[in-house]
Amino acid sequence: MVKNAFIFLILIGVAMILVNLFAGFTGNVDLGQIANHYVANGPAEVGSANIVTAVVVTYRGFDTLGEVTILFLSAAIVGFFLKIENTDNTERNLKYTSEILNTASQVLVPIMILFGVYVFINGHLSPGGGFQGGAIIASGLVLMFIAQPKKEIGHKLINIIESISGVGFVLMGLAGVLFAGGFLDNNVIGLGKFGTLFSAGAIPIIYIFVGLKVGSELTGIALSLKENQNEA
Amino acid sequence: MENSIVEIIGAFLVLIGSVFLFLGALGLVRMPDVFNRIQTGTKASTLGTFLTFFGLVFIMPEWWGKLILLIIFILMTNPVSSHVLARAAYCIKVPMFKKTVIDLYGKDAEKLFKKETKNE
Amino acid sequence: MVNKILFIAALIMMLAILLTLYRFFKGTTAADRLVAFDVMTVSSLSLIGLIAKFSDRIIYLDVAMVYGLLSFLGVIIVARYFEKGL
Amino acid sequence: MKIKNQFAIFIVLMIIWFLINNSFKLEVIAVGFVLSFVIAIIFGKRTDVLNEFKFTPTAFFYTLIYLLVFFWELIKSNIQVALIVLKPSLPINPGIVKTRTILKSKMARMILTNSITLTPGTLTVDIEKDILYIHWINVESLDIDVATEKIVKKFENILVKIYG
Repeated sequence: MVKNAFIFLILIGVAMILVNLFAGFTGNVDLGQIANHYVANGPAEVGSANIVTAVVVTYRGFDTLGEVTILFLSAAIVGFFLKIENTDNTERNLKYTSEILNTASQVLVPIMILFGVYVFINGHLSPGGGFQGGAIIASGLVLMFIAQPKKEIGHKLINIIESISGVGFVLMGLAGVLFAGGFLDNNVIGLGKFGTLFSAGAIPIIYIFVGLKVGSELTGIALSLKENQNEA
Repeated sequence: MENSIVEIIGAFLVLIGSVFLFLGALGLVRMPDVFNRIQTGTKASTLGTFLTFFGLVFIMPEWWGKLILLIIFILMTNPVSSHVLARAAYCIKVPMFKKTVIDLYGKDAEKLFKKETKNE
Repeated sequence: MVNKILFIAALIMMLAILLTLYRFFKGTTAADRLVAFDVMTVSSLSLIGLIAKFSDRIIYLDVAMVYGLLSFLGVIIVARYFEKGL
Repeated sequence: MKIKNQFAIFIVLMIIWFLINNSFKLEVIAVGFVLSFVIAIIFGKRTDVLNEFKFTPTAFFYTLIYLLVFFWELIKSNIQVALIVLKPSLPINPGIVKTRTILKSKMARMILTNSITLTPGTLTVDIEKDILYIHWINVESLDIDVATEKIVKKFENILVKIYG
């Protein structure tokens, strides 16, 4: 009885939140000084239809490099400690998956990877970008690990993709120093026509590297967890 | 304001879809055990979402690509997830409705859940 | 006219989501809660579609797509965990 | 055989790329072509279910018929569920029964179980070799042949013609 009353209280609370959201949502429309500067000058300087992307990749590009590095460090640490934990080379026998899930995952995994690439290539036009696209790619591969336990992916391939994309990111930044205004300046190859797929200078290229790097790092974490888990 | 007849047809399709979603949720509350709940929930939510997006195709004809893709995606994933869910619910021995007539799965399930994939 | 009908449809969908939330909190078994979660995410998918129509932005459909993918993956992972298959 | 797999994945991915982007500009087509090509090469030997479809005119014709039958059954099942839910007495009589299938192709088996899950009062719980375990909301018969005739046959007869 008490539990039911409690559930109804929660439901009423959720309903009021929904009604509030629906009735009149007005966000914080006044912009601060810095935000005003970005909104006023961003499209002309960077050529990206998405202001957030312009800030993340160009104005604050160095911070993004730091975030990717932190993610790389955490992936490396997870791999390192799980290696130490599991010294006796026993192979895990995974439970039998149903055939339907196996077939569905075979169809879905390539589609999910294509969708992740779509998200990070269109990062300068739509919400989304490198981190989000990388996470979608990694979840596609997690679906493959769950539904097809027999199939193996080597750690080596993931490490190679990860290193190449990391080096590519830094090289694009250095190219900005050489040919344009500074580190990660995106005027390296011209801005292109505003609002099309090949526009906003180097942003799509940088986002491809960020997306591949994030995707391979998260996949590496999932792979280490899958290989080294002991039966409790 | 004037709306064409096509848009009004689309809006009514969306309305019918939302009614089916509501009936599915009602079934989720009223049905007595997990398997019956999965049955009503999956069927109603699949047709409800299908009708909603199909109605939006009438209202917003230039969005047809993504809407059709969403419909295909829903038709493919929703039954698969309910099948996996039903199998998992049987595996952890969720109690079945007391008026259940017959259960021919019980004997074979014991064998099936012990099966493992060997690393080849 | 069209907007009014769509508004009523959105209200009915919210009621449906509230009903599934009731089952989600009531539960009795973990599998019940998982079923409620599945139906709830699929219902909110069509609500996102309606919001995309109201604000006239096609990019919200990308959000719906990602939402659907991640909810499918979440249900599969929790179900495999029940089977002790992870 | 591997080439045929890769070609099937490539075609499917290109269609999905056009549906997502909704435009036929040259740059979009070029990017999609390269992407689908790379993914098709990577997944070519893992994914062997997409090329089981028989690419003949008969198969396309029966695909159309299958879609019509499927949507009719989907609408029927929803009306049935609505009638059950709205009655105060909840007239249900559930149970799990066995049925048989003769299909061999993996893709056809997935489509068959998905269709069974979405049709009136049935839910596929498990599949093992040629036996399907089905949760039935109103059990009409315990015999395996009668159940097969009532649940599986209407889809299987068409799927045999599409997937062989």
